[in-house]
Amino acid sequence: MPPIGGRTIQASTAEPNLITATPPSTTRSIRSRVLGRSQDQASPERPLLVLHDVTMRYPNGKLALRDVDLVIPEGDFVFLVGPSGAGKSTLIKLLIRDEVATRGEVVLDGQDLAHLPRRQVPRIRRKIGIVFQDFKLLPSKSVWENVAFALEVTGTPRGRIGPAVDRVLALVGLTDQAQQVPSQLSGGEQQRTAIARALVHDPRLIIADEPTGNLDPLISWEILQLLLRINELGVTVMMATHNAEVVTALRRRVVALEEGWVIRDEVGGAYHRED
Amino acid sequence: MPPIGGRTIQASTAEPNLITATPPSTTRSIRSRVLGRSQDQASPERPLLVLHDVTMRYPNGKLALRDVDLVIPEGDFVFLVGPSGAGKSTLIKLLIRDEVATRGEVVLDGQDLAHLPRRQVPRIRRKIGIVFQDFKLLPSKSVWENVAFALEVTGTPRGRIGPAVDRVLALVGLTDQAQQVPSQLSGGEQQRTAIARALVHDPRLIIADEPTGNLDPLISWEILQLLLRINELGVTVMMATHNAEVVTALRRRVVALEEGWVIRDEVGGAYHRED
Amino acid sequence: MLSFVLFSLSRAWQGFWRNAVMSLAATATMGLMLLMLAGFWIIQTGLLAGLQFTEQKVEVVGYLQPNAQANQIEVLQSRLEAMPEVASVAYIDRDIALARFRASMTAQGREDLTRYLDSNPLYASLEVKLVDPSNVRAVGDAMRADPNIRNVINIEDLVDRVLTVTNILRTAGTVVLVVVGIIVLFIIVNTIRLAVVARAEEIEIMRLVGASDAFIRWPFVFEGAFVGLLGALLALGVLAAVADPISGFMVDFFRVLPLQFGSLTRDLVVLVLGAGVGLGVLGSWLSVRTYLIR
Amino acid sequence: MLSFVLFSLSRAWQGFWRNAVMSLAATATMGLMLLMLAGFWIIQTGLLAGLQFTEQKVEVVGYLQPNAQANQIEVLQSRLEAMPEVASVAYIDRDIALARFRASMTAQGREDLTRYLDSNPLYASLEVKLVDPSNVRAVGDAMRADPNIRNVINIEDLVDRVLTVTNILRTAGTVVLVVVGIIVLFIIVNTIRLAVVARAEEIEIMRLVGASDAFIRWPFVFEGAFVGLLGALLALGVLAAVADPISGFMVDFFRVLPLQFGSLTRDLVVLVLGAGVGLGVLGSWLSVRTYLIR
Ligand SMILES: Nc1ncnc2c1ncn2[C@@H]1O[C@H](COP(=O)(O)OP(=O)(O)OP(=O)(O)O)[C@@H](O)[C@H]1O
Ligand SMILES: Nc1ncnc2c1ncn2[C@@H]1O[C@H](COP(=O)(O)OP(=O)(O)OP(=O)(O)O)[C@@H](O)[C@H]1O
Ligand SMILES: [Mg+2]
Ligand SMILES: [Mg+2]
Repeated sequence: MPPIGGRTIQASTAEPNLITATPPSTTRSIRSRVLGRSQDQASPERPLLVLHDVTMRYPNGKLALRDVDLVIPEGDFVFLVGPSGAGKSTLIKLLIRDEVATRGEVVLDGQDLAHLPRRQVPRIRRKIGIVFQDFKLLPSKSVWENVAFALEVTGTPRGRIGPAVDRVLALVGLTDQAQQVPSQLSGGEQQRTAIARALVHDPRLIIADEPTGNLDPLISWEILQLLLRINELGVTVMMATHNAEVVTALRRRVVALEEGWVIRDEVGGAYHRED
Repeated sequence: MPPIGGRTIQASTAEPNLITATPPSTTRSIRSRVLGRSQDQASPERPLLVLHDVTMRYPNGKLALRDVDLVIPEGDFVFLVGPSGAGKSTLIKLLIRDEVATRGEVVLDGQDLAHLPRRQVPRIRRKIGIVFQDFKLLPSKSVWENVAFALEVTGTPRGRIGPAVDRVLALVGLTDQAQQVPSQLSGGEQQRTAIARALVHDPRLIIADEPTGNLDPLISWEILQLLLRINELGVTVMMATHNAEVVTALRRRVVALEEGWVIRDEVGGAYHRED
Repeated sequence: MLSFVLFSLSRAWQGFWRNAVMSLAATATMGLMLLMLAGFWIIQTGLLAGLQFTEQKVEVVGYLQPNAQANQIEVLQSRLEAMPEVASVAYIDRDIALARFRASMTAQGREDLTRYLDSNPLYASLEVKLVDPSNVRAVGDAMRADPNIRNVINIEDLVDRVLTVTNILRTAGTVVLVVVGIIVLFIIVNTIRLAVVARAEEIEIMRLVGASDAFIRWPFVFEGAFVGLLGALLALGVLAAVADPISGFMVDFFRVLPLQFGSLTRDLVVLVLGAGVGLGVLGSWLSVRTYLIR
Repeated sequence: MLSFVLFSLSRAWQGFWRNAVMSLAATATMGLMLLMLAGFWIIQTGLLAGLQFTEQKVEVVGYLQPNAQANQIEVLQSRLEAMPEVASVAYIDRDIALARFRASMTAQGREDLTRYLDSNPLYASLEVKLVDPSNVRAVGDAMRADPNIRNVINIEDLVDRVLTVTNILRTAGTVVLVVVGIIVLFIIVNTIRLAVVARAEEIEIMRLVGASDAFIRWPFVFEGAFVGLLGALLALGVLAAVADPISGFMVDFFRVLPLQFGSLTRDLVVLVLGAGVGLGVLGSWLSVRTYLIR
């Protein structure tokens, strides 16, 4: 007989250790950030992210975003919802300057992304942890190396990379798959690798594009709980999702897009319009 | 003000035309198949798909499937569920002979896939419509060409390809994106392209691996309804999914995998174990 | 069948332009390698013609007996001309011989020794040009056997030495051409392989969707042929642009006028186009095969 | 800084082996092209040495007055030897001259005209070897100006013609070498570009994750250097294997013994390694750049 329930998810056991497992220096940085930020959060003068009148037209003429205005204070938790093709991923691409807005301003942490010199772009991206909708894993690197890569690019000393990667892989339940390359992973495992990579370098802002599309409900909830805990530490989280159940249950801020317009932006909203 | 509700889904309007829009010959073939099959379905002697004692061990030693026994009669509708990494995609890879089972028999439509000569493999695959979990779209071809490709490989005359592709693209709501290449599509649009390609050549068996992971609830339901209608015409459907709501609501046959074992196989089951 | 070919051709055309960077890089490589091949082929052809021209200058000289009669000489001359090894026979009488001797002494800046003599000490001779210099011995022996011939200049050794040098040159040219040819073949096949490797995923997807091997292979093969054809046209274009300087150079260098430029051009076009398209097809075939077999 | 270099090196090493098919194809191309370059460089070196050897044989011959005194001749000889254009001067007396003349007549199969004479009609001479054959005129004029010199063989025209031919050969060799070099450069850069194009997606992902340009570039550049290094070693290995036949061929063909094989080998190793690594680095740099700039 198959061993029913024999599968344990490392994430759940590792959960209480999230902070204590962090090396001292990192802990301090997180704490100080949380403390420092609580003032920022109180002062809406300096939000982490501001989009003003943003329009995005792709070269083929497609209008993916129209006159989008959005202000996200530091420490916020935002769900980005909307039907397929509404412009969620496009919005995210603008935030990491993968695309540049046709019109309007995108200001991240006080820097106008449209006028950011090319050489500054990597620095901005390292502040952010991004889960791409199509994962964007390096095909010739193992899970471990893919996650370690996000630390290497920030110039983290070699000695700190190992423990940090191991910890985050345990968190998403990929310890056993650490040496497999992406083509040897299941869809959900690839997605969890992408999530691990987005978390490992302790970013100030986490942007997750449909991070649970390939995950079963149980792991989805665990990932979400992880994001909520990280958010409680003061990290801003923005998550594009189609998971109505989760959005409606959590009652956080919901920004709804449709055909490129922001049609709804309410704190404590549900997945669907409620009126 | 943004045009709320201005988005119409072509699939819903095209719905009643599913059969009438089919060219006469195809219609006849479907009808005769449905008629012919109702006998097959009645006789469990010749099921469409039989897995007997199948074990799959990947070269790196990972046991992805263990002693799987499964019989799927023609015309069935099967949900394949299970946590991430349970072996769902591996099972599907065996059915299309993308991988060959380490041990055991996989018999599709009376043919033992392990002993199928290499030259026969394409013929088998053309009988099946597959939605891959990672879409597997041809990156240098447009949506239209990607879908047309599934017809071209079956040797469909040029004249019939155009209308068939247009029809199925309307069905999944991609008429406007027909000329875009995959890198210019949203995640959900890529997924719908994959679905369109799986349906267009009127296959006897549709295998969909997580076909709604990137789709919003509304389109997900429409795609599911489409699959149900196609199933009613006698086409066998097998669908791997994490969408608990859908599985539990529909009460079809559910095969649950965990760590490579089939831990549950019940007709009219829910996503989760109910006892 | 025809529709399949047309279909594959249009697919190949699309494939070529949709991977434009890669296709053009491969085409450039193809063009350059063909240019190189053509260049060495031209040099080799010129070299061969030059060597042949040199060899044609070999002649057998037989001095006639002072008492030989004019009609005897004529008989001998026509007998020699009838030999298959002989190209032509010229009669040089004693006066011409003396004049030539004096001219050659002057040209070399040497003293004219004949002016110390009272009479012409030289003999009349027959100069026999050969069809093939390696026949020098047969012709020499035939002349020696005739009683009207006083003696034959012994040039056999000299001819042997000349033949050794020309043969070494021929062999060296051929070796260089063959080595260059093999390298060109490898590089082209390799380049096309690189271009196909980059599209391995595409091939894999086609197979998963149920495309038969032929369906995948032929567009790639035609694409390889396109690359070869364009590369060949590129190489021929460059050659046409530098044709005048090249022919001037060849005339200067190998001192060969009789080189038929018409036939050289035709051969060259056939060589370059054939090699380009052939190698393109071969390269694609082999490269795609590795992905279809498994 | 050092740790970054080490890091990039280990990355490059990984990258090389993880894309083994592609890396090895590129390495093979690199090796073949370097082999070709080395081959032509060897031929060119041999050709130059051979031409120089030929040119060294040019000598100016001045016939002495029959009444010139031995000590006058010696003075003239040492004056000539003091000229910077002169390599060496040899004195040939009348007996040696006659012996040589007879020998050359015999060798050519011609009649020995001197046997009709009672006394030796030839003059003693000074044979002057030149440092550079283009100085023939200056040396000739210097000899003509001396009253002890009866006449100087007028070889200026001949030397001019020889120099024309050797210069054409030198130019032709250099042109071929340069053309081959340019083609090699293009092909190698092109091949590496193909290999990088295939990994464009990887570069894009690295950038999206926040890797700086240097972080992406250097592993690729080192990987290009690896490819170049391995290709160069491949080419040198092949050359070492065929070194003996080649040197035999060169001695046969260019009739050059004085070619220093030691320095040739050293130059060759430097050329092949330098070209391989240099072009590998250049190719990677340029190819990655196109993906980093945008
Ligand atoms: N590079 C591109 N060129 C042209 N059009 C594009 C490009 N990328 C996206 N689009 C179009 O822009 C629209 C918005 O795309 P986007 O990826 O932002 O949607 P999304 O909200 O993320 O959808 P999903 O939920 O399906 O991922 C889509 O209709 C898509 O076809
Ligand atoms: N090519 C491979 N080599 C080695 N291991 C593999 C390979 N492909 C899959 N696996 C492993 O086999 C297990 C089952 O993978 P599979 O893709 O079948 O899972 P799945 O049920 O589809 O999961 P998901 O819901 O996440 O897509 C996973 O643990 C995965 O790591
Ligand atoms: Mg998206
Ligand atoms: Mg899967």
